[in-house]
Amino acid sequence: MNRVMKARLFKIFRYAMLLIWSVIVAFPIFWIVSTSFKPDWEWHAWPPVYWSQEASWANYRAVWGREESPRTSTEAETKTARYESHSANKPWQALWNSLYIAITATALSVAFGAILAYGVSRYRILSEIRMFQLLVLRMIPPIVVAAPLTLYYSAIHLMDTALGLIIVYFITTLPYSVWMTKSFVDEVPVEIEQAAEILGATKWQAIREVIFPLIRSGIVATFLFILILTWSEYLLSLMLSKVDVVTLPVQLAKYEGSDEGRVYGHQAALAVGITLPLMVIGIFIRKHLVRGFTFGMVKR
Amino acid sequence: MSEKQIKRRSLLKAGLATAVAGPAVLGGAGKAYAGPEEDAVIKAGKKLGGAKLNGMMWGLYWRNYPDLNREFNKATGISMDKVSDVPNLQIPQRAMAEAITRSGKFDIFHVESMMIPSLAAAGMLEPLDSYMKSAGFDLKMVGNFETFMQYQGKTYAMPTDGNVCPQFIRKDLFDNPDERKAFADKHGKPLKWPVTWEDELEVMKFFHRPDKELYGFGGLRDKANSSFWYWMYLYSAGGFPFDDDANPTLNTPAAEYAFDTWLARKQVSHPEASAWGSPQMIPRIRNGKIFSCQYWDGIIALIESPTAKTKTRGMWHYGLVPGSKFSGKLIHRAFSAPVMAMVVNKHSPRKKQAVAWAMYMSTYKNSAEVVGHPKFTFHDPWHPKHMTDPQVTKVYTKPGIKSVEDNLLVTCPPPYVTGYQEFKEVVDRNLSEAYAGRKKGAKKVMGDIQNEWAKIIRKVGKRKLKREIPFYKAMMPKVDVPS
Amino acid sequence: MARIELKGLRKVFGRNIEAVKNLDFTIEEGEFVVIVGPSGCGKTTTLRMVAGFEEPTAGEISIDGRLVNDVDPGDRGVGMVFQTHALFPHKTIAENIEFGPRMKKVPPETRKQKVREVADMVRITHLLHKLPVECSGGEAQRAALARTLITDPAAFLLDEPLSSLDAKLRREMRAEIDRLHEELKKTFVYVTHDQEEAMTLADRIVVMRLGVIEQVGTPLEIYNDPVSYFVADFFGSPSMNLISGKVDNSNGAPAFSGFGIEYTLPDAYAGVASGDYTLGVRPEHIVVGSQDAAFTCDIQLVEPLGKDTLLYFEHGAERPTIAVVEASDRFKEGEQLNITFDPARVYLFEPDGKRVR
Amino acid sequence: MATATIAQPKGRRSTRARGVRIFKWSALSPLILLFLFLMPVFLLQIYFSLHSWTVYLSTWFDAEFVGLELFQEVLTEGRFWRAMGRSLLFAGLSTLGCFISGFILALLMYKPFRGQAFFYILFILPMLTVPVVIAYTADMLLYEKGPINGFLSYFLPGDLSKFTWLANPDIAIFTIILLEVWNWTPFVFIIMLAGLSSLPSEPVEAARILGANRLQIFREIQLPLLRPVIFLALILRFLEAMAEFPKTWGLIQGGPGTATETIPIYLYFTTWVSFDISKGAAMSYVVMVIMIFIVLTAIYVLRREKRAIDALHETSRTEA
Repeated sequence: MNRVMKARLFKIFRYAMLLIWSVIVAFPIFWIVSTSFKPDWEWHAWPPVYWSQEASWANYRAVWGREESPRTSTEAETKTARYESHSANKPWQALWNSLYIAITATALSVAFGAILAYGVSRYRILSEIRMFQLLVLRMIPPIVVAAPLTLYYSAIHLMDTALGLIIVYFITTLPYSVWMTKSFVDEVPVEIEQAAEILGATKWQAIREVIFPLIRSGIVATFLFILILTWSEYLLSLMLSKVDVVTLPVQLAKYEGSDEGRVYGHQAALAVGITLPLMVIGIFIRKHLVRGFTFGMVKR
Repeated sequence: MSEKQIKRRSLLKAGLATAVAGPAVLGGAGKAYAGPEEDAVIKAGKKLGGAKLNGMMWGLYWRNYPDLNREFNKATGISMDKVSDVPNLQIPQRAMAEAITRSGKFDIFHVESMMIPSLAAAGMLEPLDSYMKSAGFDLKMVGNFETFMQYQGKTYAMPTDGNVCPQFIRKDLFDNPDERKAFADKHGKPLKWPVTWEDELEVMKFFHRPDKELYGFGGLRDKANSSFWYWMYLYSAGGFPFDDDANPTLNTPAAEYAFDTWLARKQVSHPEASAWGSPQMIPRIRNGKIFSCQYWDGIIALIESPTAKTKTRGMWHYGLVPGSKFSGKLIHRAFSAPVMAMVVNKHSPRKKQAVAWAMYMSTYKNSAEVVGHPKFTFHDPWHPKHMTDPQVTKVYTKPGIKSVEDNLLVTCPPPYVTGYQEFKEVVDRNLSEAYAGRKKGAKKVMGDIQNEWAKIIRKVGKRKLKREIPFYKAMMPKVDVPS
Repeated sequence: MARIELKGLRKVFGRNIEAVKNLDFTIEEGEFVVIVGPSGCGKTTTLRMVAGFEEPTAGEISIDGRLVNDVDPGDRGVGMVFQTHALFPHKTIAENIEFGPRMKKVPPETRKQKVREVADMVRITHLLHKLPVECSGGEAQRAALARTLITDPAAFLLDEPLSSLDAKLRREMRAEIDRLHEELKKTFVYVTHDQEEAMTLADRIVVMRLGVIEQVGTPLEIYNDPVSYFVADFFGSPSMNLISGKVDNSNGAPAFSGFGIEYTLPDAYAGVASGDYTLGVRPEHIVVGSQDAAFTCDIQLVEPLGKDTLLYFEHGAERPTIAVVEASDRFKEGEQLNITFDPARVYLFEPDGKRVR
Repeated sequence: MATATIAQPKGRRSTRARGVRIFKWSALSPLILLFLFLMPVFLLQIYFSLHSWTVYLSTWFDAEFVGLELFQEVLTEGRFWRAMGRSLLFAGLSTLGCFISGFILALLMYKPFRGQAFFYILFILPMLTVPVVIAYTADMLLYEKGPINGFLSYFLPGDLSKFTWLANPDIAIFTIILLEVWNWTPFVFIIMLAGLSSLPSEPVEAARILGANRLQIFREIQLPLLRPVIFLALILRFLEAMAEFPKTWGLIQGGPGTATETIPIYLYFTTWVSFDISKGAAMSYVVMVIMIFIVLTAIYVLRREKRAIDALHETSRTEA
């Protein structure tokens, strides 16, 4: 076989493999999106319904739609229409909770992680072994501390508060943010920073003018990764929230079923709403992602 | 003030009656006038001053309450402000977590009544007797149901959902002359309403046709629910899980018989039943893929509802569950679980208002409005008057209500002792393992449960359990076969 | 202009890695000093201490009599050019050059004008709008120079600025730096491991080895009068022939022998004791084809360089002995030649590396 | 060798050193404060693991001291070790699965080709999906006569409509492993992509000229150079998988029977279903010790790899 043949064969092989994996990846995502538009009789139909014959926004309206307001509807209507969503809580509050808890915790984690990473990279404020020990923070399964944490949080009135969740998310994601941002700071030659300094910049100016612009894309990647972790965190949120700071993953779990069986359409409509923000962000900043994930284990 | 209240409600209802044609859409139209009972609670509530309450309740239950909540708020300033929507199965865990942390965050938990001993023992529950007395509130429940709300003689809960499980059998198949003939030909005896579990199994086997997507049995066999059915088999075999010294008695022949009866249903169940809960089972019952089952009575309302989507409306017989002659005499036992009830948190700073709120929701008239809702049928009848209430009867159908009443007379609770959740977890898990084929033999399974229970008994405290068992025993039905 | 004084300068990394040991040295105003040595000799550390990036473990650094140990790099009045050009990759050349004045809050118009001036001075006006990645190595290094020039430092610190360039560019830039020094008359401290750069640029060379100064002197002093084996070996290209052997001085006429070489040392070494020594002689001081031979050897390789020709002799020593002769076709590989040394230019080193004088 | 003859000016270090020190402590002190703030959690955990507390009998501070009894109970318990075994199986196999698929995809994609961006976007999507959503999606997909079975029946021979993904105890654990692989393959994929695209091309070209075929190049050149990244991906995935909870819980709560009861699920059951806070605490400590052992091993490996990679690239840059 000659070179050209080989290359062509490899090309075919590559596209075949990639297509297979594409189907594996896309099918569940496709299914959840398509289910979110299906009327209930198509949810568990056999043979399966791939394209809904009667696609509508009904599931979205049921899950995300406005709650009844006495002014706009008669009591009679509301009596039957209300809580079709199968949950007492509309997800908007949970969405808002998720947004500000995840974003605050992530921002804190990344900002503080970046400061630590800078210190470690330039001044070794943590020794290498301490850096590795930091990873232990992440690697202890949260379930092992859930019980005492619940008691402790209750005692100090952090239970069911955004602050409480932000603190645990901050701590559990810090190792990743430090490690990831460190790999970016490491990539910025120390000379560049020193050049700025000897040209008269203060440390702060040097960081703002030189370091930050150079590691920005890394920070973005780190931010997304940490956001994935905090946005989708389930267990701690379940244990440490009650009514005030319920987050979306916990909210979704409340749609587990009803007297009419599993409300797949509604679940799907909610799931799409939960997942969409991350996917959109992820797709927009995808090219930053590759850089972020080597934790300094690859040198360019 | 009560006069004004009556006026407001009558006006409201009158307005509705004209606004909406067809009373069927309207839950309890023309019935829910505020009566003296409601007024008494409102009067008591008004003295307490307003409060915004936090409650833990599954959304499917909560959706029947907003109207009543608004009313009570207008009358007294007390309202359920935030509802933590927690699925039923998780509420015991979440409520106990609150007990463990002695938190006053939630004022009301809508929880399985079997959790009352545990929650009360953990110091979480406020006894309601004195409040009931001072508000003149009279709690009445069918049969011995009242004891389901009590722990060691004190009332701790306001019921919302009776949840007894009658027998469901497909009328169209059961009454079909061809089927009857085929059955008689095959078994040499006519097809009759099953009296014992063995009869039931025989009938179910006959109708079990997986290739036609018809399964003989539709009871739950998943990890979190399976024990409910087990208790029914156990009690009807004359068994009881504890002796008077609070030792577990699950290595007895009755317990093993119950296990075999329980596991035998695997032959006539859907192969995936071990991973199913109600969300998967109910649609199958409704859509005609199940021949027979014992299932929560709310399903009657769901199947027969003109508004809900169902393929088997009018195609069911409802009746008394089978029994067993294992003990030498025929005993029928139907399980009532989870009986849902509202309990009030002792640690709550708003507990007085919370009690008033809970009482208001459980007066006969208000509860009839909740139970008799034409569409949201999660709340099942429990009040003696529910059985004759026209709206409730309409929703549950006459044969349905009759079967509910019959089964309520022989109804029985799961172990009504402190540590219920722990005991249940052991039974559920072992049964589930047996169902999955990972554990074999009644002796082995029941022996394992026995051993694990012994540990839990040690943990909960034998002396404590010993005090509780007489109350638990007293909850058992007085009759073996309702007449 | 600045006079830089280093007193008792010492730098220890970690627990016990002593990079610089007790350095005393003064760089005079306007002087071009090159610190040279192999990697790890402490030269860069010294420069970085002068710049202020390293904290001396002990000792003092003064610039124009002012103790600067506590002064931030930006306030020491020095400019630095780094080995990698260290331009800010996200800023254009103009923005790079403008950086210093901007940090010092120079008004924009003045800044613009100064940028043009220095860009002119290093001839990169046409690059001002470009990003560093769009520039060649030489252009980038010029830009780096301009960036330093604009801050008008009293002293320039250059840390191997040419090491990342190719040979031709390196020569060009070397000339450029030389020209700048001539023009500006500022103090230049230049660190390199390249002896050729040191020789061509320096007013004075500081040779460092293992954290201490080995020798200080003008390029010629260093070349002609190395104090040690190390310095002798380090400078010169091709480097000095160094042959280990023995000296026998039992009869008053010291004779060196080793690897086939029998050479009677010149009178200057009359007093030398017998023992192990290394004989050193630069390739240009080897005399070939003379009558009296220190040894006779085949030419193994003839390497014509244009103006000169190198002859390689293999006689068992660690390195072949190399001789530089004027270019000619007269030498053939395999030809046997008599070889001897210019007696005035023969060096002798003790086993510890010290030169015998 | 003379040490400094000129003494440091007494009583003051340079402003720069002081600045660094201030920076160091202001960066580290919030971290230390947080640790102190969370210290009671671990103290409580120790307390509970040594005291048998039953919420029905006493308040937690009156619990009975039982020494190491609870640890003994945990360590001699079959259910615990089976759960541990399942966790290790789950973590091990899912890590392997993620790694194989992620690495193959990265190998197929690290060089530019038509459609690369499209595939890249598609392949990272699973990582951006919330695990609870994955659990619910799986619930929608994996049942008898469900969409996946229907879909597979199109392509594979035989009637797959009755394949039970979750109800069969022998298969259920592999189903959740598949979910984990689906979820986290992108993580490995991205890491390996970064690793592969940062490999220097010279050794590969050199090897090609020396006559090595693709497989040899991969085995002899690329694989060894990628070792640190591979270890990193494997270790992070393994450790994260050991803590996996939302998918398993959301989908089957450890069932059928205990077929998918991993350590996090068992711990959840012990603490929140059986309310055995004390036993849960003891178990937590056992798990923590095992995890720390695994983490320390991982750290040892990672440090070794990091040193190797640093040494490979270390310029003579002195450390600040």
